Amino acid sequence: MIHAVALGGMLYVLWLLLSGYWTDGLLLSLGAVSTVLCVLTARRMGIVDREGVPIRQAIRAVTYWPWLAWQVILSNITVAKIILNPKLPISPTLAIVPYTQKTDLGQVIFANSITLTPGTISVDMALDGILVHALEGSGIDDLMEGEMDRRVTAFEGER
Amino acid sequence: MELIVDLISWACILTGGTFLLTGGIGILRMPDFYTRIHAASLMDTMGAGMILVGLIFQTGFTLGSVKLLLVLLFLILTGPVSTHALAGAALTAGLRPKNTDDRTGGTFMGPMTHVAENDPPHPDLIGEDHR
Amino acid sequence: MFIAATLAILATMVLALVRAFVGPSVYDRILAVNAFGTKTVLLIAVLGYVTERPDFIDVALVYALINFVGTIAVMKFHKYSSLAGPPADRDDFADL
Amino acid sequence: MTFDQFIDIALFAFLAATAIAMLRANSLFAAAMLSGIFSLLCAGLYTVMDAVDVAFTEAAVGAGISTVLFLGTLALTSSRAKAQRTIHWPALFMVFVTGAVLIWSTLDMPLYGDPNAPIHHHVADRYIEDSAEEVGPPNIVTSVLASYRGFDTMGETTVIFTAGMAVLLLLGGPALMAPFRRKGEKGAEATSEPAKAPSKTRSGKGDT
Repeated sequence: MIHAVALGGMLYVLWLLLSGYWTDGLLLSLGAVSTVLCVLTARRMGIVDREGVPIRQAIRAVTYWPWLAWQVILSNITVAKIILNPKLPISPTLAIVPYTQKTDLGQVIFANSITLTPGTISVDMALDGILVHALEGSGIDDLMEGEMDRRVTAFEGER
Repeated sequence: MELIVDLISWACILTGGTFLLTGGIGILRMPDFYTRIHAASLMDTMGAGMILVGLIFQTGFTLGSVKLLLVLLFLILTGPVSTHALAGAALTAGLRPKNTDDRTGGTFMGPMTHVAENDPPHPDLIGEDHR
Repeated sequence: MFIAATLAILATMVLALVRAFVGPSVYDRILAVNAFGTKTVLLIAVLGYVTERPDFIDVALVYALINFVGTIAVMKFHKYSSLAGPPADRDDFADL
Repeated sequence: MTFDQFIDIALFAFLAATAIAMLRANSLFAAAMLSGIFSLLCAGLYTVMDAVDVAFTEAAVGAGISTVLFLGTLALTSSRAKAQRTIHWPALFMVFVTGAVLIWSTLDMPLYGDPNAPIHHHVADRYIEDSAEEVGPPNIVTSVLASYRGFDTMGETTVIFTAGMAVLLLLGGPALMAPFRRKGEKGAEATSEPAKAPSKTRSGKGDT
């Protein structure tokens, strides 16, 4: 229930921001009706749960996203240097990076964080880890150290 | 004050443009598909992100900047998903990374068993350089 | 300044187009089309400022979503050789 | 030459280059992907010309659905073009004549964006001046669509609803698509399976 309320509130705020009409009562109520319709549809589809509406993670994102953004900027500069280097010093590497997240949601966040950071992409899920293709071997080494994994597990917040 | 905001937004837009161009060059220079993806993600994260952040600074606190922020959010949330889908589909279809240091023990670099057994990939799925 | 950004986006569009023309594999082309879609979103957003009509952002917003759905549909097609999704007896494809 | 014109010219040049590349491509998959780029370029051009609604449609239908439909067609047929290098002269002649007639007919049209063109004074004046009192909503387009052209909109909504259903069918999973599969293909017997069954399983068992 709390997930449905959170989803509805989020959708209504989105509606307000996109429409820009804050005063007209008729339009506001019509927006509310469409929000409720969307939430009902989502409930019927069975996606209003801890995975579909991650409330806890939304709060924790305040600390995780800035760190991720900084990582993205750092690795962007690294990859840009490689591309602009006339010798193109790449050493593509394929490896399986283990994860410690318990839930599907946490694993998806980890895999997407890997992909979002240039220089490493998650290609597939294997039994014991995420198959990662990296532009350089050092990218894999950084992932293997496990800092991103630890932070995502903390972000996931499941025990 | 206005000058400072202008300067910040110009710096952001210029950085974004530079990263876009770098990513574009990378897409052309990289030797195989899997390395090209890395260059493309350069454009999607820093390129698009910096340009949109610069535009947000130009707009100030209005509904317009909220919408720009939403564009940025959609791009950042959907970009990795389509990149992952692309790479995963290429590997499943049998496109092999070239000159790659394989630390998986060869499980992913050999012929794909279920593809070979169930339906052989279409020649066009693999591409002219792998035939 | 916006003009510089527009020029950068147009130049990147040319580079992505070249990659789409030469291929060689189908995935390179899909990558190029996806990148091209992102560039279109950016171009529309920036053009709104060049022509001083920032309401173009709504268009950019919708494009960002359409581009994603298009890419995922194409990928789904390539991965399963049909648009229907994974056959019910093949669990190992269920991760897309 | 203003910067707007420069953008127009650049986009049209990309468009022409894409069209030529599409003609020369032997691999039909490549041509399908290029047609996606073609549609995106068209949509960009429409946006530059302020035809935002047309641009929406072009992006959704041209770049999205029709690329997928092309690919679906290619899955059922061959994906290589037959090597055909001879030129069909009567066809080429007809294309040139048609193009010439179309270009000739544009000479009579009012200039692009001319505020005095007849099209801008047929009913548009009344929409702009009176719609706030006659209908109510702050957005003129909404009044036109929902009231002045209500029946037209009803038909359009039907079309869009149908398109939405089609997208659901395409993306909806094996059970929904089972009746449309070719005979003998795996999964054709999965009609009674609920659609979300495969997505609930744990991923990534098969690749090792």
